[in-house]
Amino acid sequence: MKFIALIVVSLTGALLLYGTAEFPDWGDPSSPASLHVSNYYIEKTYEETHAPNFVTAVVTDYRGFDTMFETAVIFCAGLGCFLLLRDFTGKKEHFYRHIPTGVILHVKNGKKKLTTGKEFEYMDKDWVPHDLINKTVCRILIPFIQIYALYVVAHGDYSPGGGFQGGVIFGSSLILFAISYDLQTLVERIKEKILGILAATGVLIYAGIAAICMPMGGNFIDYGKLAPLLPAGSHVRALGMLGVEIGVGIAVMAIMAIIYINIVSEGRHDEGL
Amino acid sequence: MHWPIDLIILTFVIFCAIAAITVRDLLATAILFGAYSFLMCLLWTVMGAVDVAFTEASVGAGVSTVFFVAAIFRTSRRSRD
Amino acid sequence: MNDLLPLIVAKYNYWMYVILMMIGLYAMIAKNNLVKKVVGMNIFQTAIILFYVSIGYKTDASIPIIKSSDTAHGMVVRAADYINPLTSCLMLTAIVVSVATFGFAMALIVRIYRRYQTLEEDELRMRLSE
Amino acid sequence: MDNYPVLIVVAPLITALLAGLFVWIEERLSYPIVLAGLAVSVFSAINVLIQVLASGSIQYKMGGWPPPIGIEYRIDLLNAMVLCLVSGVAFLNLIASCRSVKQEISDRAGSYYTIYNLFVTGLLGVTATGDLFNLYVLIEITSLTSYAQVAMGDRDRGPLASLNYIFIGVIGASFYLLGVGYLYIQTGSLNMADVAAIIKDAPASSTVLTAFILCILGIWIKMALFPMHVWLPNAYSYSPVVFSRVVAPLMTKVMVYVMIRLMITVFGYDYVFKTLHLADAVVWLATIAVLAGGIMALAQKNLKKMLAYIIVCEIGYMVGGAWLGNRLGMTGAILHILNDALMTFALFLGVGNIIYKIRNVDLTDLKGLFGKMPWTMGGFVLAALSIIGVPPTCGFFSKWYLLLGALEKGAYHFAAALIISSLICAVLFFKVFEICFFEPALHGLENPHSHGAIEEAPVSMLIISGLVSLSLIAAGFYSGTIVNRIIIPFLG
Repeated sequence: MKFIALIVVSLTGALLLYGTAEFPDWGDPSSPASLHVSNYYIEKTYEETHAPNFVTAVVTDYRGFDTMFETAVIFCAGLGCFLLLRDFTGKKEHFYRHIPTGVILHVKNGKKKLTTGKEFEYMDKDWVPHDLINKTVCRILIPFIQIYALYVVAHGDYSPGGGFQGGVIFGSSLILFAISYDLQTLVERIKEKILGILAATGVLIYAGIAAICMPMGGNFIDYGKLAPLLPAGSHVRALGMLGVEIGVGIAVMAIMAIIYINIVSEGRHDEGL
Repeated sequence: MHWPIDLIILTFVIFCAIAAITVRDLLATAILFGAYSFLMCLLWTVMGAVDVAFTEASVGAGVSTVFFVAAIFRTSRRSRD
Repeated sequence: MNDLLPLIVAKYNYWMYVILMMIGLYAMIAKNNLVKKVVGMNIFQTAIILFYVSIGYKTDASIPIIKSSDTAHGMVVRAADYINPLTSCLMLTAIVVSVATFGFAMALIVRIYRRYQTLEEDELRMRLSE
Repeated sequence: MDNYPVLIVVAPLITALLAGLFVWIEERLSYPIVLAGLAVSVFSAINVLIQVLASGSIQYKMGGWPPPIGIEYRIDLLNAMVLCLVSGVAFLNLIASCRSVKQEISDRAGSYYTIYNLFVTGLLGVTATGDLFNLYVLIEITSLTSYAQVAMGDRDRGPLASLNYIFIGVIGASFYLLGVGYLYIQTGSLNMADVAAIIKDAPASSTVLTAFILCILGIWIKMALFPMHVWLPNAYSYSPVVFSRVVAPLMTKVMVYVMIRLMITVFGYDYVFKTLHLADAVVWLATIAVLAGGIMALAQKNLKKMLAYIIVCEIGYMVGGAWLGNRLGMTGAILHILNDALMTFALFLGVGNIIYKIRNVDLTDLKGLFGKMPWTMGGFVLAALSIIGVPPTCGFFSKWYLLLGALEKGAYHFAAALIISSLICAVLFFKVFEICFFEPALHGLENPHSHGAIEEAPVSMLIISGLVSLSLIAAGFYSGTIVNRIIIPFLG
């Protein structure tokens, strides 16, 4: 098996290196790649869309159709993990330890869960006991991560960042919450139903804003045509981009949480890392 | 001339990639894989593509490693090759 | 020796991306453990992103965010000042695709382990055949 | 309303997301929403076809930006035909498999419809787009949704088949992306027409050659052409019935369409056949694909696996036809996209009905099916005859064009392979008919009350299966008009 792999690898490597023979030098400004279309983007972006960050303008406006399908790709991944791993049966038996007396209770297929805290303590090979320092530090840290994530989403036009990066950071703050406490508290705090709805609405916001341009008379993602809906004198395209970024941020945040919860608890949404 | 930084980081990236594949313990692979993503993010910052670097840092080094460790938690750390 | 250096610098990125891709491809085909194959797949995809980003690079050009000096009226924006924004835009999509595939592959690995209790290709083939 | 071209692709996307939303609010609503989305898509696809037939190719600028700057849809005759085919087959399949989804994926059918519609969006987008990178993103959506649906089928082997499919699918899609990168570094633009214009006058450089090899290699891997077909049999036979019925006819045919689009529109007819000398080697590869597909199909014990290998054989037809280099071969290949999609759809509809009643379809389980399921087997026989290439059905006409093209080109090995594989298909299907027709049903073994009573599949599945089988004959009669109105003007 290793021998076939070496042959395939060396063949494709030779083909690729043969292709690089006539490449323009790395980094010279007169290579065809940086002359034809990209000059238009650099020179015209600020005039037309009033967004200082060229990349965000190209991502959401000039080639916004790609990014809509990119958001659909991450939505497919989240949906795929849900469809594949989620099993609604859940574990039947749970173990509790009565702290004062140390007696271990074995609850068979109990729908009702005992309230853990002073009286009882949850016993499970996956369940990780809370670590005080870890819990308090994360409790302080998480709000600031979320504010930073909102900043990244909001400042997509001005600084590097945007909907997708902000959504991932917000999603990882939820994952940090699940790791520092335990998965049970996150699942109770943010129901699976809310995550599912947020994931779908995020991508719908993107596709909706893009689709509203059609009845307004423009082609599919023509933010310019949204002017009558927005307050007069505002930069229509920049606001259209911001709306789309928010949609992507919401969708990605929910999908990162869905994928993490399903992988770590093998779909039972009860106990995990 | 700042190109030496680019060459150095590129060689580090290749060492990280080879290490991530050859090491046996899967958790070590996860950490090396996170390091590989972080070095790639560094490389792209040097090359000026800051948006791509930001995404790779938050996604490659951040969330992929979390999914990786979560999957190892549910499967096994041992790997025979 | 000194004329060799510019030649190396000129094509170093493109040789390196080919080597990275081949490492990823080798791992995907030759490795026995499924997780290692998934890591190889991700290295394979990241190498292509490296190729695209090194296309977009221009020497001594700044990051693709317009300088405040250029936004004053009448100031013409010179294209050589900024790196190519198009390749960065394409690569945002490629990174998202590689994360989506990586996340889904991890979900599959958890599912396979739950059913067969192993992630080694040869053990899996034995358990499949019986 | 000139927004039809984009409506074809966006309607299924938005309804898929709405269905994804309503799964959590009111599960029963998601099926009608998804069905409405596909209906809108079929309606606008037919409108676009009429517009294109009337007034030539349509251009739709996304976001109002002119082509090389923004993304554009350029719908011409070939596009419109394949769009109608894909949306029609997906729509009919959704109606036919409403009950089998409930049977196989009971607890999360609503979410399944979402991912089904996203898969169809991906296919429609791949067919309609005029931008190279947009094509990659949509190939990625199609692949990711098909990985998910393959993994949901068979409890034991589904995930493993899906993981192998991921590895090979990622290699294919990444090779295509690399090919686009090599084209971009040479031309600087991503729009198909723009790239074609720049390549035409630029001298043939090694970069363009490598870009061509990489793009075609990537598409061949996604198309499961013979040496790279390893993932297809497992993926298609372990996936749920409703998915194998939509992926078998469409996924590989849309990739053949993409190959033809790259060959004709992007790289240009004379670049592929004049400057490069690969055409003969590829026709030999297609010959091997046709024969290998047929022989491996002979060795199969399971009906679904057998049909999967027949698909591998059919792809050999289309690739061989497209690479013959003469007009007849290309006409045959394009007509075969349409015919083969309909034939495979009819076959898998029949297999789906059988699976709905009898869980697994090993050849030994098919005893006495004619007695029990006469209508389904009737449709299955018609589709089988069409695959073999019996005149009234459409399969014959596309094979006829391929044969003429091969003989005109002098590729006798390809012509011989065509005939031999038709014979192999005949042997295959008559083996199946012999088991179904002559051998008595196993009385009382698998289900107690099977004393030869007719146990047909539900009516909705039967109507669609019958409709599609009859359409095979209709496509046969109208193949003359299809060739004259659509394919000849397209090759122009």
